[in-house]
Amino acid sequence: MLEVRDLVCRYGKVEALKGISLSVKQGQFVALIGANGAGKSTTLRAISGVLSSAAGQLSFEGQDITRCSAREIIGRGIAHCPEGRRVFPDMTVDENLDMGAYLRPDRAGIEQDRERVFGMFPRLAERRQQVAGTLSGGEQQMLAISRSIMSRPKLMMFDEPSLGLAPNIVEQVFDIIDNIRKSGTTVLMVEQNAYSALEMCDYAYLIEAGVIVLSGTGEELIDNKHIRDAYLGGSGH
Amino acid sequence: MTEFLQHIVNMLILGSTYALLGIGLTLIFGIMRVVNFAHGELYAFGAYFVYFVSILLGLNFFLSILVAIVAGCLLGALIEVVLLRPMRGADIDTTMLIMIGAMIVMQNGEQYIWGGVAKSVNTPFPQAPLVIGSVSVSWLSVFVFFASLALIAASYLLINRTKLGKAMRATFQDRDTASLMGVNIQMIYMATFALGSSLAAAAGALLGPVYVISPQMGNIASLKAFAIVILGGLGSIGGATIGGFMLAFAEEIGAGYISSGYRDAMGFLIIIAVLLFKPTGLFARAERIG
Amino acid sequence: MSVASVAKAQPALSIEHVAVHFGGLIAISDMTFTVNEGEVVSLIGPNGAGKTTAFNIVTGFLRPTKGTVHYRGAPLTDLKPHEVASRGLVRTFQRTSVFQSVNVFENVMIGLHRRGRSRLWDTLLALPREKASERELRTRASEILAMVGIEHRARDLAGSLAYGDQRLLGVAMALAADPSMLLLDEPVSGMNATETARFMELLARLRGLGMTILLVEHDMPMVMGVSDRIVVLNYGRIIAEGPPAAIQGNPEVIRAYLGEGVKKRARGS
Amino acid sequence: MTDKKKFLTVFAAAAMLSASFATQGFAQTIKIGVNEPLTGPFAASGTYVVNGAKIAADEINAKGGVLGKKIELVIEDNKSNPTEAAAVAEKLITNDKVPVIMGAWGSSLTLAVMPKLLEYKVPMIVETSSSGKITTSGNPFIFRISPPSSVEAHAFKDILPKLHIKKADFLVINNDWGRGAAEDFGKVLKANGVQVGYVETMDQAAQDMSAQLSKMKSSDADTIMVTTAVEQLTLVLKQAAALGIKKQIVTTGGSQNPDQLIDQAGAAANGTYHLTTFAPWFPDNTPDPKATNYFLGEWKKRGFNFAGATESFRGYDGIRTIVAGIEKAGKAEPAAIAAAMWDVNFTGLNGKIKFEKQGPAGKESGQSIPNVYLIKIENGKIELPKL
Amino acid sequence: MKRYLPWIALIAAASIPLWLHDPYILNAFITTGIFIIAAMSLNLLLGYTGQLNLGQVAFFGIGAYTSALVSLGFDVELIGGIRVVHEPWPVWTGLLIGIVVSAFCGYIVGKLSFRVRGAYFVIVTISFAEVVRLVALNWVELTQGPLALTSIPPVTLGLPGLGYYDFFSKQSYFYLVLGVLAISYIIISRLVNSRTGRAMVALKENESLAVSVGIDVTSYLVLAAVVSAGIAGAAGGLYAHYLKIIDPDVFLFLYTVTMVIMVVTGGKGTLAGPVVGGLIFGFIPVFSRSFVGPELQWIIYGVFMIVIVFVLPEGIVPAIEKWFASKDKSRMPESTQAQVQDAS
Repeated sequence: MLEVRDLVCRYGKVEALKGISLSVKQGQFVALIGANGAGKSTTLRAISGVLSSAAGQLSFEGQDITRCSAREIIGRGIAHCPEGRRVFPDMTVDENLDMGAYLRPDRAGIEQDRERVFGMFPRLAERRQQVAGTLSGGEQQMLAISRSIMSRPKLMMFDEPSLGLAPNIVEQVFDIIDNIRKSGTTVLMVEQNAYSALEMCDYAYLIEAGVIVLSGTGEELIDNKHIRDAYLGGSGH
Repeated sequence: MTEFLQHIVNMLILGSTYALLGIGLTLIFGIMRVVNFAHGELYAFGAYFVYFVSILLGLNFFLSILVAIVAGCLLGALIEVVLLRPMRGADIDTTMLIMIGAMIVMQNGEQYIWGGVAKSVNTPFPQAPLVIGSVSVSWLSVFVFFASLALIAASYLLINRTKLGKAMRATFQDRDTASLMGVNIQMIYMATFALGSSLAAAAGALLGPVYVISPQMGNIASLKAFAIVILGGLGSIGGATIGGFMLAFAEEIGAGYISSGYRDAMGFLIIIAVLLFKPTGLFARAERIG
Repeated sequence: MSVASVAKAQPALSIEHVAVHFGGLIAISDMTFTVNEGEVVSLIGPNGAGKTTAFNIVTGFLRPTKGTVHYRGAPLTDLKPHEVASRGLVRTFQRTSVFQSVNVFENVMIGLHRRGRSRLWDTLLALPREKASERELRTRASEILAMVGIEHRARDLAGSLAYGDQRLLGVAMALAADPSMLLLDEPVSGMNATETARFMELLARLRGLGMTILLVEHDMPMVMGVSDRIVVLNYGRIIAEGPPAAIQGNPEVIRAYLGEGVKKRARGS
Repeated sequence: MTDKKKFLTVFAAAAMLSASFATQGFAQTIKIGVNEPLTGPFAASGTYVVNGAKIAADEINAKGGVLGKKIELVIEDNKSNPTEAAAVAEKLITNDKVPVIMGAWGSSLTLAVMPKLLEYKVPMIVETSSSGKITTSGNPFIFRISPPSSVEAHAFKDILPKLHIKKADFLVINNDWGRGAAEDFGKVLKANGVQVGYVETMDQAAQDMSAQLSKMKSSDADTIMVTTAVEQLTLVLKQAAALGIKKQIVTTGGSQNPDQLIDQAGAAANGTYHLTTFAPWFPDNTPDPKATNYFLGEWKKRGFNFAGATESFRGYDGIRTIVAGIEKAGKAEPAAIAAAMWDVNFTGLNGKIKFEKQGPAGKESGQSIPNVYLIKIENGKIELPKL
Repeated sequence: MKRYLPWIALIAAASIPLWLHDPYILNAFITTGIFIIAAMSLNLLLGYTGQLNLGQVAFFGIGAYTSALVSLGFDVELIGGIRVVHEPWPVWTGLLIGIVVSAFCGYIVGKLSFRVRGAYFVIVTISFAEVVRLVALNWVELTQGPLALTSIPPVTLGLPGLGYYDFFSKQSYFYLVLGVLAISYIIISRLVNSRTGRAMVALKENESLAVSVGIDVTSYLVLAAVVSAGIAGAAGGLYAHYLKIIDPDVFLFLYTVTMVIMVVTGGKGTLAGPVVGGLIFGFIPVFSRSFVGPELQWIIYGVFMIVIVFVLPEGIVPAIEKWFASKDKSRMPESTQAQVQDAS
């Protein structure tokens, strides 16, 4: 479904991605794990078109999307739920959801999805008219996820959904993502909480300093010592 | 007491038009970070356009106001595309300088086309004022007051209720995430500048007939608009509305009870005081970190 | 470097019961730790744990909601950032820690600000004191550049430097400000292996000079390699403290970093 | 690149348009400098004055010019800015070598030019400004044909009893003209037993005067004396009407342009009195009906609106005064013209133009005392009230 | 080579009155020179500390009024019936006091307004200038308000008993302006090439980083404001004594705009920028006057300004420097090379 080949990205002088290749198949849950600053978020930003890549190819459903704008990419069905939630703080919950459905013309469908989302997150339904900036961290994360759902994506990308959330909320968030995937949406998730991610995913890539160093199914990677070293620095480095 | 009531009525009418001027500027600054020195020229443009359409072409007065607003919108879009889009990402004083250049060109263009002699627009309103008790006000001013309120309400609804308005607010709050939602940021910039310009043109179209229309009218409008925006806090429509009424109040009271020579100083003194004690304006939330 | 060789184990920086709230958000709930004279301490923890907030508290960029910070016995809590710097605590920043459009040499000259002796009149009238002071500063600047090993790039714009060199320049500037204690915020992020190795060498040299160092860093091998002691933060509180070896094996730390299996996986690893 | 092209086109267009502005010079002419605001806040009035000056120049040239030569106006824009006014004077005198200047409209503009006149010893006819300082500061190259407020106020003394004023408030433009008028008229009023109430000012650019007017609405004065230019006066009258003020309004200054008032203020102008120095509505009552009719005819022929005539006559008279001076001098040289100005004596559109000495002895400036009329606007028409 | 450029320019400028006998052009040089000084003062704030002061004209006007009033004398009654009478003093003391008063106002404004940054700072400064203009307009007893201060004496140098030299002729005034311009240039160049200047550049580039190495940001901003206001005051004094009349129009926003145009088109943050920009925009009106009508002169002015900003957004001087640098293949300005050589 999504094919990334030899992706190179730069921030000014710094080469953040040094040629990343990965693929996500229809219906799959793929995790991208690695320590801070390894280039996980950059990969997602490049895919969603917020960041332009210096080299490499991106294709989605067989079509080349390397030079597409963010607007075109979301239009093709890739939603990006950004790191740090990034809800619109001065807009209400409802309005944030409206923004998620920004490119959709079908009013009826939007309302249907809104109800679906409120079904999934009753807490948000209660706070429909509250401005997002006043929600708690967990509620904001749920709003951010809901907002992505509102675009009816074929592929949803999550960037560090557990970041800054209390452990019990993290668990809830992972459950939600698991449900989204079970409902048929393909998922690509970036996560530093490696064990949780590996446990949930079908396939995972370990990224280190802008390079994919390891890949395999979640089961395969979960016991790999290299993972721990990548995070905590081990003797083998 | 009579005098005070009259001052209050004057303040409401003046304030409504000030608010209209301020809203346009605050939108442009808030979303685009452009210090728009040409704002007053769009105000003058609106006034001249009403003169042109209603007097020279002989169209209906109310219709010509609508035409002027649309023309202001188009001119704003044009300015954005030609002058601001190529300089996207330039620092704030560079774009400001461009707008100063546009101001000089537009103001002298007006004089070139229309000459320096002030123009006036006759309106279908009766000349005799509306008198309620001891308070007296012209019918035209009453119309301007309600038209301004309607436009303020309309822009409020546009920003808060429509898809475009939501996209504008989203862009203002978090540009990157807005583009992740599929918002076309370039288009939002153009729409913002066009909307701000059409509000300025609307203010000019409404006030031109109240006052007289001259090439210089934009200068004072720009200055007042800046004052209003600062009072209300940059980027806040509600703030600009209240700021407009506050400035009008300060001027009325200043001229009525303190000294007419310092009338215009009142607004600026309030601004200095506001900024020193509450640097983000009276009604803006503190800008978020990151 | 004007670092007095003070007997170890004497606390230089002590942070006591510091809490930071941003509105309703609790960035740091209750943090207490000390850094001794001449020690290299690393502050680690997952993203959002509150490390940079802690740095900002110490260096005066933020005021703590509760608690106190002392350096060499004097309270820092109410000082402005430049005043903290003149007490000898100098920090670097995560991302841009150099003046991009100024050349490398001038960057260090800016860093040397505190050591200049000339007054306004000296400058305006070009008095001998101005010249002497400037000459002295230039000599210093060259020495510092040589010390961090980027003297060959002195004439280049800081913004044109490779990332690793920019980080070195950031440290050079901090050193120029005459610190007795350095606070380095992710100094090797974005560096490649060779650059990191070079940086570790530099740290070792500074340490040899008796400099006290507090480090925030994600590069674990580097942290493990240079630290005397490691303090681990998670959710705004300290979850572990100790020498590198102990930290590496600490189950609490591993959980903080790698998370734990929600369903299938047993506790620990 | 496309931008560059676009701007080049604009430049080309600008150059072409400029042709219409260029003054055509020929060798055997006498140059007269004209230093007026053609852009900026005073552009409207400055342009009127220049148009009047052109009529005079064409009339004189049609009759064969002066001293056997045609006259040529060198018109420069002082941008309503004192620095520019001084620079323009410098340019006219040193570059264009004009022996005499007309200018510079407002008082601050004129005051800025005056040191240059002293420096180069070139005379200037002052056609508009009213500040007392202009003729009293000891500049012997100044000859003014417009009346300062004191002259006007003095003339007003005779009209005063007929207006039955008991107490008057003043609303004046906050510049030398307005403040001068408030002071001079205030003195005359007080000397004649009329009380003076509020003296309120309005900023030159102000468009909303309702605050000041609301204050006057509740005062016990029966008359409001207003001094300002026509644009602002229109606003004052409209806003006074809107506030329901039914007091007697008398305007001073002579440049209110009553026709524009009637046109733009409408019914709000009814019943107002205006002190003016030129009465084109009653050409037969003017001092020189023939000249008035010629001037008005030319003005109309050139397609200018009648309303402007009350301003442009000053330019017309200014140039005629200069030419009279040149004729008396017998040569187009600054010193000779300056000396000959004292001998000028002819009838202008608003009365006798003959200079009286004002200012410190030995370096007096010239001041001509024009007629002052009181007119009234009634039912959208201008009347000479029978008082 | 580049080191001697300012001196070459100064000598060239000094030769102007020797071969240029057109008083009008000389007059244009004098007024342009005065505005260049004012623009240089603005550049110190805008170019080196990054703070855009759109009320710079306030200091210009305060300098002009103070200098004029000191040399003309005044007699005012303050609130509470305190009467202040001042007898005329020699003009050069007026100029000096004008500089001091302007600088002091710069201190007050700096202390208060540097609490806000960016667009807010811009508006506070505009407001300040407007308030000062309205005071000048309405405090008639002191300033004569709109009636203007007239008969301002020309600048004279000297002491009682020792004789005077007065700068009455255009040539001598040209040299006076050139002298003040050169002194201002030297003051600014010494300042920006010193420890103080490095501190200013540091806080413009990255304020947090600057404070982290111990630079007290506010005090350097205030210092820059004081020096800048003082220089603007000097320009204002020169203006008053040259024009010999000032009225509240000296506070026109247009003058600040003129300064900003000169600085930004010339190249902010460069010593030569305001000089180059000032010469261009001081002389555009002089040249366009001869072939274009009044409104079109302004339109050309505005269009030219936009074109410069579009084509050379960093300004003319940086563009020229870059062009030379790319020819020389050496990327650094010579002054810094010299420093590095000195150091090693």
